[in-house]
Amino acid sequence: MSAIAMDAATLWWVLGTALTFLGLGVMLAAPALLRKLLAFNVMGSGVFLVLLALRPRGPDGVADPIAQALVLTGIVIAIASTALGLMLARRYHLATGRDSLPEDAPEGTDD
Amino acid sequence: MNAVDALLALVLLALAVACLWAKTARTGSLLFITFGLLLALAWVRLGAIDVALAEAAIGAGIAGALLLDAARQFEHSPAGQNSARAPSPWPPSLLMLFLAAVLLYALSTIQPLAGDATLAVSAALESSEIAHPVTAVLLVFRAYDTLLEIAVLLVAVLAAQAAPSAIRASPKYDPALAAVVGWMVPIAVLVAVYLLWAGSSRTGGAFQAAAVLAGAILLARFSGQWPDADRLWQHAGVRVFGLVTFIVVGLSGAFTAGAVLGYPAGWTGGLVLGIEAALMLSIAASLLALFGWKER
Amino acid sequence: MNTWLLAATLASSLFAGLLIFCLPERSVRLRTTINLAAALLKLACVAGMLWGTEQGQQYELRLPFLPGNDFLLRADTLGLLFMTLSAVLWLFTTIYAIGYLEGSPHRSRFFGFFSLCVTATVGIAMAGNLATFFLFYELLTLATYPLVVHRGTPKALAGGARYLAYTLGGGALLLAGIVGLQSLVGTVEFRFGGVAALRDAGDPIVLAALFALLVAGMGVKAALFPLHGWLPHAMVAPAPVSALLHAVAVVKAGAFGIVRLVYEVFGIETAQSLGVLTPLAVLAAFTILLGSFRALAQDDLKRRLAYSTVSQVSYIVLGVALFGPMGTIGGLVHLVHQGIMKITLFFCAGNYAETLGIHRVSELAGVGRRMPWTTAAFTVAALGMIGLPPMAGFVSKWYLGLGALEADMGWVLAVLLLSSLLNAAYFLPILHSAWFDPLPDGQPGTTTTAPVRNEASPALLGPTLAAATLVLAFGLLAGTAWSPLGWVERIASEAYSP
Amino acid sequence: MTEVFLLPLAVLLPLLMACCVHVSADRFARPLQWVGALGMATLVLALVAHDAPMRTVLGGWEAPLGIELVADRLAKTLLVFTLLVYAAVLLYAEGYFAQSPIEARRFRPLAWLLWAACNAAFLSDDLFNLYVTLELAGLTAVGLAALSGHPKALAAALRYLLAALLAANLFLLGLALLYGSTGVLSLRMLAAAVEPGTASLLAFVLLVTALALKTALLPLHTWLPPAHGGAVTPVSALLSALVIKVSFVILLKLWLHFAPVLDLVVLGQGLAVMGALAVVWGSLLALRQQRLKMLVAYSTVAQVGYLFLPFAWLRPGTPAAAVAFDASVLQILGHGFAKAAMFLAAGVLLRAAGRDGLEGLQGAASRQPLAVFALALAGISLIGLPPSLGFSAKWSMLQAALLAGQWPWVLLLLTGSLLTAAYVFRAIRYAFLPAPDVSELRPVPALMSYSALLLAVLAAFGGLGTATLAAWLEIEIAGWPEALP
Repeated sequence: MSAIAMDAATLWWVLGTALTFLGLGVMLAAPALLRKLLAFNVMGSGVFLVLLALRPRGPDGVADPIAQALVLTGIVIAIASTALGLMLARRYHLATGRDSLPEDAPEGTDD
Repeated sequence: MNAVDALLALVLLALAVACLWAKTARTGSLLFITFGLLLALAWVRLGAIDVALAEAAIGAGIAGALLLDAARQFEHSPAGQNSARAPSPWPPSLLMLFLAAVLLYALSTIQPLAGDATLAVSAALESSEIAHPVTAVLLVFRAYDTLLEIAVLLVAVLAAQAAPSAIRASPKYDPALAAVVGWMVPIAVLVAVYLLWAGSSRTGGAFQAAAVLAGAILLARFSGQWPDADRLWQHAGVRVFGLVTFIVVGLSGAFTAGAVLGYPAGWTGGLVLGIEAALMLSIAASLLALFGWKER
Repeated sequence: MNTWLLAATLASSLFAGLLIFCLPERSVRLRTTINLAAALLKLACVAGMLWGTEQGQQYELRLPFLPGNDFLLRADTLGLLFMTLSAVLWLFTTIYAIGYLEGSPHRSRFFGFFSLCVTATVGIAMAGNLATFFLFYELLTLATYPLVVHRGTPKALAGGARYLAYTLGGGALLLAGIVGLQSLVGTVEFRFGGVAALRDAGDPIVLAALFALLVAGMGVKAALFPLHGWLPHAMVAPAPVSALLHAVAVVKAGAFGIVRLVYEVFGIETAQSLGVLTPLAVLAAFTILLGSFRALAQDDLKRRLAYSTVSQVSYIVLGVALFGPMGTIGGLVHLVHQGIMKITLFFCAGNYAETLGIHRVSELAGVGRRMPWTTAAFTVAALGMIGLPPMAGFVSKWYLGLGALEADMGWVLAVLLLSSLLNAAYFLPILHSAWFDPLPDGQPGTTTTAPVRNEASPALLGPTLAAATLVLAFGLLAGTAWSPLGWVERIASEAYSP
Repeated sequence: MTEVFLLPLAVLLPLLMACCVHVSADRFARPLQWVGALGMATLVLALVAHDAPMRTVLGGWEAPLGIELVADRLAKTLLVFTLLVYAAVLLYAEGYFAQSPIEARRFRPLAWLLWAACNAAFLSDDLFNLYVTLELAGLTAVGLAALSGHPKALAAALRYLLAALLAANLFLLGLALLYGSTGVLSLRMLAAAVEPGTASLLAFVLLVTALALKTALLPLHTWLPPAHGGAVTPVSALLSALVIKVSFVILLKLWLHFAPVLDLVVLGQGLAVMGALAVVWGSLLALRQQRLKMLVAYSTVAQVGYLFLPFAWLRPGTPAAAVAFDASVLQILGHGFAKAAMFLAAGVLLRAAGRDGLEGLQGAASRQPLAVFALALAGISLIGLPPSLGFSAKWSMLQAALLAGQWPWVLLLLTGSLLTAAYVFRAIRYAFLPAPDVSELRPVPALMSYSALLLAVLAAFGGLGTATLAAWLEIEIAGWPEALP
């Protein structure tokens, strides 16, 4: 890795990219609802890292305040979404005993 | 580049993998909390102290608690219904690798400029009357975003109510826990108030304060102490109080400052503190609601 | 004042229809009053415009609709011809339908759509550009569907489905043609001589293809081969609906559209130079013969009449396709004459079905003695269809023949002759059997005693006789200025003097 | 003074209303709602009466620092559209929820929050703010979809939520790329600052993918039918008329801003091709449905396809662009009114019949004539027969295709119309069958049929105003891209 001239920001957006697509892949492939929600959060963290790491820091080493504000708002929205998702998943689990959605029925067939 | 940073990044990546491929939901949730805490460190390394605090309080704290709580319920699934198996890694991962490569290439072409907005923040910070730039952005420059974000939180609560979960057993009074809670809660409230007040000049703010406050109330609830106070938090009025205050103050800005969501000169600090205090109460109530309770 | 009459003509049936929808089933008298009042009002409006046009008035109503395409209503000579026909026949059919449907369910629904149907027909007559024409053309499809499926039987629904499939498909072709044409020459408003820009709008093959597309779109409603398949199946509808579909509304809308297309969109000269008229004539001739042959084989009276319609409507198209004023006159006058003759025939069929329960040709033996008036009307109309003087149908065929000679298409004469023979072959046996065959056994009045008279009720008979009288009158008085022929000659002179 | 107020109020008033109806008791909530709706009507009228384009700087902090609300004529049109849909749906909901006060209590605040989200999305000029409004609309929609609490509804809501979450992250990633390279978030500044290149193109593709997922463009549509078809009826109407339009309008706004800067020709053709496939596939699936609401829901998949066709012709500086823009707006309005009307009418018919199958419609033409009429009128607009809004949309699309010299689209548009006619009349023909048993009919408040009819009439006759609407919208697109702010 030392062969590549990498500054600190680059490291973080590379990590952000890795987390983003790690999360994305699991979100698409994993059947369990809880794992999907975990993956959404990991993906979100990755996106936030990219967002912040791309912005140049101020002279005092403090990150771009607007980017920080955006990430803060994003985190709150993510937690609201996660909480709602968990609530729905738990309710669904209570009603059906399932922890994942049924496999997609062939399209257009009525259930 | 810094070796510590590289190590931190590697650990984060490993944790993410471990968390996503964990055998049980409980392990996954615990690993996610660890991931969140270390991510907070990463935010510190990136110079984003505010984000770090929020990540620790919300990303790791609240999300972790919610996930653990849910994981406990899911462990009691009847056999055969569970899809605990980890995702099959191959077919999508090739696609993901490809997409990641595209993104990395695109990112490497970006020559970030100190954008207009960043410069504008430092230029306008003086006249915003808020010393801390992040708070200035959140509650002055882009207060509208924050207002809608609070609305999103309210939506989550209302939407979760649409699917009410009678999950939680009624708390029973536990004297041992009550003793601990008896002195922990006041401290937590103090911390919350401090975080709130600190927000205007340095890191802190309504959300972090509300997270602490909600934690204290949850503790109190588990101990069975102050059942009446607990019920107060479930009142719909508390939930919408922050948003209504925000809107009313925002609209009054049209008369006092000539712009909706503007503040009259000299009043910004006080009004922002007032809004944040109201928001803290509502956010705490909303977080509690999202944890669910037995419907009466 | 000038726009007011146009709007009133359209609104009379539109608002009548909407009002009738809101009426409860049992308020028969109010509904009848509204129906008749609206029909008379419309007739009066049309008469007013006829008179006004004679005085040199221009009637035009223009409202914004689509960008570049106004909602444009006009009362030109051609439109007035069709408008008058619709208004007169609507009055007849309304009276007839009131009598026919007495006591049957869902009459508010029926008369509501009935009125909408006439609104659409009059709209088609008045439309001053392609967009407005298309609007009413599709409205007609929609308004007639509930009438076709009115009985709610599986057969009715199947007929309705087929009707929709054909007409909506035709609408789609028409839309494609309209948009395609307008993308070449801009907004198309109807004007004798056609759109000037079209004459040098480029590739004649593209223009011919657009012409074909538009003719196909209209041809579905005009029941032009091979798009005629819906018509016999739509026979499941009640008799007044069949009368309306066949004589006035649907098939005529298609035929009228082709008239507009040839004379006022492309212009007869341009169409001639594009070489599209001869194929159109061949297609019409083929449809004429095919319809007649198929009609021969039908025992069901309404189906025989339906195939006869397929054949007769193509006379109009044939006349249009014959280059020259005589052909134009023959085609256009047949628009009126076929309407009045065919509505008489369907009224009669309805009378037979309603009064005696007769649906088949083979059951008509001796019916002339039991229902002499109805059978007399039937005879007049059938002889007209065959083309015997002095009926109206003779006038049409005469001018068509002249037109064929004028256009140098001698083979058309042979088609006309053959078709007339076929018409005779499927009508004359009916007439013979109705008047001269003995009544079948087991019916009252079979033997020596005088047959029991069992004529249709006055509400049914009145319109039937009135229509039959017109068949005679239009033939006898063809030479006068106010006859359909007189009016059509005026149109033809406009069409050939740009 | 009023100018400072009007635009923010279009968002803040429904938000306040949501809070108020949430805390107030049922007997106050109803009159309160009418006061609020009246207030919204006044507000929107005042906005439309204001002829000049409006721009409000929130907090007095201009972009790039702050957020600006912009009410151009597109936004004003959409505000009126939303108002009309809400007027009908709120009326309908009073009848619909009359027997189930608990559902009514859940419905009201979420409905108002959704109204705020729609208006916020139509007015916002800030990319991140658009993300927040998108989330606001998305989560509200999820909550509404789960309203009944039935396991099926929960499953549908979860599927919907997961799609929304995925879209949110993709949108944010695209935003991160754009903000990272330019440092601004205002759309008009972004369009000025962005440099064509891999990063900006990828960012745009990410944004478009996210929005296509939220608008349910094939093949990202699988979440839609269960959510729309399985929700309670007033919710189905709101979801299909408004929520998918929110993401689509954001996409349209982005397109108008970025098409002059980035080379989007291939992307536009790609979106249109996906749209074409959606038209065909969605219609075929609708044809196969046995339940009315699922039929209507699959019809949305097809109609969304039409929304994406104009991107093939929305190229700056071409004569087809203005017509294509009109087509998009007309399709938004036409589908919105028609689909809401269709769901509302379906709700009446299902409630009367007591079951969800198509055969439950038998005899409805004589028992519930108003609802059948509304269903038919809405169907006419979906098919695209004149003088409906759907017809005007299709007419504009046909024109745009020919102006752009791409005649094969004509074929698709006509095929789509015929397929639509097939599934619409497949439902309507049941209504003309004789009723099997009169005794099982349940009473339905007439108010519900009337509100369905209101929207259906708007859809079926709105096309008469096409020329007026096109003239009103002309300054937004004439001379595009130069004319953009």
